[in-house]
Amino acid sequence: MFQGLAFNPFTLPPEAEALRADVRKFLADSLDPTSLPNSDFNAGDSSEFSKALGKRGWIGMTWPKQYGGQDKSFLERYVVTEELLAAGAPVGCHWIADRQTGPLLLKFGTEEQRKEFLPKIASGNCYFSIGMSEPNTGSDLASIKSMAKKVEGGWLLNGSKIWTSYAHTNHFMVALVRTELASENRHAGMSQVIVDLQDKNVTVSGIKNLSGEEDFNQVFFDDVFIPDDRVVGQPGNGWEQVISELGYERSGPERFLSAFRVLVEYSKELAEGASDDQYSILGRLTAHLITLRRMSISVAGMLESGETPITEAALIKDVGNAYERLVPEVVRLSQTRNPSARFLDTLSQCILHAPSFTLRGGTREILKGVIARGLGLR
Amino acid sequence: MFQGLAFNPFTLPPEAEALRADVRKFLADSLDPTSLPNSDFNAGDSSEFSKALGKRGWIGMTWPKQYGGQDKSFLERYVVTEELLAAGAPVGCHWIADRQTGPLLLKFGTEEQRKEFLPKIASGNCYFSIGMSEPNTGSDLASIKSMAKKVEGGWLLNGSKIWTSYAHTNHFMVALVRTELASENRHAGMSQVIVDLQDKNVTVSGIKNLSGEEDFNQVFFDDVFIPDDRVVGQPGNGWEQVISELGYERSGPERFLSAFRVLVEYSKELAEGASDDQYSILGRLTAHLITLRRMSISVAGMLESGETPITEAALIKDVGNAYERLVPEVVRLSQTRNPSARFLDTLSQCILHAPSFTLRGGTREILKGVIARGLGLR
Amino acid sequence: MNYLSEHQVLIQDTLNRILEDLCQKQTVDAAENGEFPSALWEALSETGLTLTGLPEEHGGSGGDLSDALIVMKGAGKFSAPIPIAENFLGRVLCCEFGLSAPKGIATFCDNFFSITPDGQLRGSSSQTAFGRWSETVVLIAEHGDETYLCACPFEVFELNEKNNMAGEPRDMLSVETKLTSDQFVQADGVARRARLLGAALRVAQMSGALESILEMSVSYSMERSQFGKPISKFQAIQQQLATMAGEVAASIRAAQSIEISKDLMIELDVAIAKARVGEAVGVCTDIAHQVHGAMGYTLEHTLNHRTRRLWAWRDEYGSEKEWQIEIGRFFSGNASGNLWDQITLLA
Amino acid sequence: MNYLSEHQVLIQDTLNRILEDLCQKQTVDAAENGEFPSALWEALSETGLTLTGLPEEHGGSGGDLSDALIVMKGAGKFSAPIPIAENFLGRVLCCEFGLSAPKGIATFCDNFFSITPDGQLRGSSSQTAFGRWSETVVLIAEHGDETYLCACPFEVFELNEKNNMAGEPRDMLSVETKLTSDQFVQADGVARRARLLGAALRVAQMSGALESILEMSVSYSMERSQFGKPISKFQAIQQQLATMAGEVAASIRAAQSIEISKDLMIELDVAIAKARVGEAVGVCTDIAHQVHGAMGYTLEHTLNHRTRRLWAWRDEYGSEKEWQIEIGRFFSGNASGNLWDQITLLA
Repeated sequence: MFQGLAFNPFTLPPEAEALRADVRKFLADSLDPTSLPNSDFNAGDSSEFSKALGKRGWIGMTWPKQYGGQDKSFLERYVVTEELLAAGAPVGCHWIADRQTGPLLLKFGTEEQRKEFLPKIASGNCYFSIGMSEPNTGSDLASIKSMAKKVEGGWLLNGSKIWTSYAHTNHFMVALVRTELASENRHAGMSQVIVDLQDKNVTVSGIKNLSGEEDFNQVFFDDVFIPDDRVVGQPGNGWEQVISELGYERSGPERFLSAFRVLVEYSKELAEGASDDQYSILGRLTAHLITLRRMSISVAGMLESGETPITEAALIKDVGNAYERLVPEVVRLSQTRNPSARFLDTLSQCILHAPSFTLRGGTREILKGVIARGLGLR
Repeated sequence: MFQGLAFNPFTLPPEAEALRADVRKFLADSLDPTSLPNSDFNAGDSSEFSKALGKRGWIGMTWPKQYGGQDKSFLERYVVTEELLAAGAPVGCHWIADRQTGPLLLKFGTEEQRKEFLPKIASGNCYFSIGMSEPNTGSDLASIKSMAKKVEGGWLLNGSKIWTSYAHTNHFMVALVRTELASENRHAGMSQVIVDLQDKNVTVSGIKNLSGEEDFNQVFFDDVFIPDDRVVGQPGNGWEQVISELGYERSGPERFLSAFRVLVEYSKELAEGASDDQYSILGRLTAHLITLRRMSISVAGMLESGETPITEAALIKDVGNAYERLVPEVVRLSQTRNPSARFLDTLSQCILHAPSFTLRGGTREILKGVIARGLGLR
Repeated sequence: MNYLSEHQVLIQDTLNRILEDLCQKQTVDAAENGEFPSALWEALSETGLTLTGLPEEHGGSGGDLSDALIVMKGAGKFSAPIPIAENFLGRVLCCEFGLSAPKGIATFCDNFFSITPDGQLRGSSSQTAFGRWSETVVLIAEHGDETYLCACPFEVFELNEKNNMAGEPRDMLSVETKLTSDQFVQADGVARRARLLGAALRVAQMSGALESILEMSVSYSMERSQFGKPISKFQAIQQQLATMAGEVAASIRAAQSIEISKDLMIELDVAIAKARVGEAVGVCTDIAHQVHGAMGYTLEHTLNHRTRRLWAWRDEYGSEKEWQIEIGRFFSGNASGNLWDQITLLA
Repeated sequence: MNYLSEHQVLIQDTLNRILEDLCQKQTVDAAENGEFPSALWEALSETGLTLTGLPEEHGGSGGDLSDALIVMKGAGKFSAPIPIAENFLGRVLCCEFGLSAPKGIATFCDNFFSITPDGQLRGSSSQTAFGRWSETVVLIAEHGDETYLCACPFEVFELNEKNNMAGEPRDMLSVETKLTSDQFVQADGVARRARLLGAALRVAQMSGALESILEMSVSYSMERSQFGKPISKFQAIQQQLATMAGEVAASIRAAQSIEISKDLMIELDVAIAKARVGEAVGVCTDIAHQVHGAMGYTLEHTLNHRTRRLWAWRDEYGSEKEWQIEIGRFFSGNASGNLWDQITLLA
């Protein structure tokens, strides 16, 4: 059998399951049940919520205690993450800092950077954006043009980044930039730098998405000074770090829960009795979801034991992505006689957000390419 | 707008519609209503039926009268073709001779060849196979290896052809063979020759398909003598002729009717009343079919007026093919409480034949490539 | 080969010229922000295109439904943010059921109101298309088993502004008023007729929008480079665009069938078209957005005007599923005939 | 990381060795032509693998359902043309409901017969799997509201040989006989139990077959050249195989859930697995055949043994649709709880 297709059964340990009740209680207390939750991780933000979560120790929970973490397992984090998403909690503020920046700094950052940022992230008070894509790069990151020139005590950054979620509300951005001109080796000469988004030479320009929310931006750098101590890791090592950072974007529940609230509202529509056809739709979509969750928990188990399930992660993303796009399309054709406004709103919001489900973590073509490599085809 | 997407409405002329009643009467008289008809054109053969059809003048009906034809229009032929397929008539014997060999000989054959073969084809007494693919060529026809060497008065043919439908019952094969060794120009040095399948140096070896029928074969040539007058057109001109022959494989009703008998039996299942879901399935599949038929009639109209709708033909094949594969998959999930044996048998047969729907006239990838070219992408 | 008459080609050309001029991205964006595109509407009015397909004796520009559908397809192709379809629908119903021509811009309201025989009208509608920009609201009201068509001045309604997912006005209108006798008429079968014509208009608009997103996707794929070549050169992108082209071609052809439909067949032709086009929307918008990447997910690219309308329109005047059910009932109920015979009766 | 026990790995290895030896293409072809693969069956019997998962006190090899499912998955992977699942199902039902162990090869018959309290049995079944090769037919018979499980010697039946679309025996068996009191027992709930276990066995077989057709498709794409390179190098082929890999991986994982299922959850786990795997079959067989081209459409390539069985098995013991309905009822009916709470109860 091929490498990467083995999602061996794995059960979340009791300490992880024990956490679940706590998270639910917290969510029941802090979420407004009349608001329209959205399980798409990118579609809601509340610094108040992030701070409350930080107070509970549920941001950066796998990090060492010395940096504000809780020394918890990936499996405990898994439970917290899926509970937040399933409830449609507004996780937008701290999401990237928790899932990407923190791990990046832990692995490549200086001790000073860790001490400076990690505790603030973990307490829910410091939010990061990612600056990777530029206009015209798309998935081809090696073609970026933003350039930081060495100056006394630091670097002078010029250029622009695009699709940076929440750059208008976040505090910092980790940007991948050129610190040397492009050479034959397309991947050489890039570095990751921490940009203060409040810097007066940084301009953040909102970009509205299909549902009219300005959740992502284009960010312009006009002679932005980056002190030497804000370079993450070694200058020139940016590509290696990014490759590894992409690895953090694993195969968590955010890969298949984006449309979950539609399923929740749909199941409520059927509560008073429904046709076999309607039951079969709910059953079909639930069977997919449960299977994806099981695959995802298998991967969490592999991660916890130090494995690097690259193909498995791509498989979950690919199957999960197809599933997330399937949900609203199947459900909309099964509307009940008197659908609730809440159901219809949830459905519309999901349809409007659906095109973004494929964007993050690589397009469909790129993901399938990763899987094809795992199958030995390339 | 792009070339090739314009399927302008076209209505079959009265003389074509007038023919319809005749064909239906003929079919009602000649088909056994208790047998299981199959609208897949490759799945039934009866020389008795083909002869009766020839007697009515419905084979080679667009050819000149001097060669046994009827000088009818493509639109009249369209009506006859669709009626035969929809009824699931056993057209396998004369199908290729009627649709491909006849037009080939009319265009490239010698006067002697036309006089020798066309009247016999039109009367339903002479059946042809096509010899194109060889083991390992697939869609890459330029890589064929069968070779005819010049000898006194003709050619000596060695090699093999595969996927030749009905070679075990047909009289002749038009084979694409090398008459010169392969050179830099991969398409040079090929010729089309007429092989007598009764020749003692020809061996026909049946290949069973998924439903166990031996409807195609591998044919071996072991020093088969081909007289000079059995070369179609100029020696060395084979590739050009084949390219043009592929053009004959247009976008007729055989591109979307292969699964039609499933729809017929399904509609009968619903005659006594059904659920909305079941009606919607019938309605969905019928809406697709009617739209495909309209597109196909548009193309027939273009052909009749001398246009060459290459992209349109590929589009119909691609959409039609997806449709033919959709039909059994959708219908099987909607089985009624007490499905008739006839319905279940029709469905099983369709599922077993479905993989072949994509094989003829180019694989999915090749077809989509033709469309992409029409869109200007390559 | 063009199946359109000379006159229809003229309609198409005039319309396209106006739309290219006056219905660029900023017009559509502005309309979504509440600004009625008066320059566009006036240009269309001056050339008579807002009244195409309505008889001259009823104040129209003449022509028939097929002429109107040509206008709708063009409007859909440009996401024209105007009540072009609703104005036609309100007017054609008044004409067919014997009310005089509505004053100013008309719209049609798809909900049911109640009315007394002496004209006391009450009720509310949840989503009246372009209600806020209309002068006359054409609506259907019931009294027991009787159905009435009413043409009411906009002023009598209480307005609560709402938008659909495409940002088009879909307003809540409430009313309690007394109509004058020339403002309503008993109209048997008007609900079914309105649904049928509404579906036909949406089909034409959707076929235009689908044609447009295919063109946009092909262009974008050729402009956008990745890994050193246009993404149009990747086989995976080519295959997806080819799939989309098939769905778009089928949709356009299905929509055209309404234009040439015979009276007896029009219910079936509309049903088939709404079902077929509605089904194509999901496949095509998915591929279009996939090809456009992040850019297509923003309001900065005009793709969103098309796709959001397609998502809204496919559910208006009957989703594909609802029409599929009607088609299925038609072809299975007629058990005496056989399926193929009935299919071949359709041109 | 392997979730199987040492003992289960041993089962798997022994099974694979026997199947690789004795279940090559010609064995499967010969079985389709009527020849019982006795060498294969005997080798499996000798190693106890035909009785895996059955308690020793009931003549079995010991172990539980999860051990049996490992055998089924392997058998499915090789299209083993033997009543391995049916023999297990007939035997386990006898064991659970209190009949003594059947003699010889058992099969289970999925239709309903009628019986009187004194053992007068009559009725017929339309498709008994491997009926012709069995010595004992285990079946369900009814008397009014009462349900009985019966184990009948094959000789009492009239046999009419039939095959399913995979060429597997699905025989018509008719009977009118008097059973002795040790041949039947009242068995409440046996029909539901049989359907559940039948579905579980088919899921395991299907997951093996799906794994196999993925392997075949990947290999074939690397061997087969076109236009001067292996077709595996074409992006369109890669993308399709990647899609298939996702469906296969999900199917395998869904099937494994039955192996580790807790008693309370097994109905739901089987339902989910049969629904998920059943749905994957259409996608995967379509891609596998597309990749294999004409060769895959013949009986010369062993692909057909897998795909035809998958098409037959997905409909046996409940299609995906039937199980989806049950899942949907479960998750919507339990309206007091909330959907997510219930989902997380499943390991």
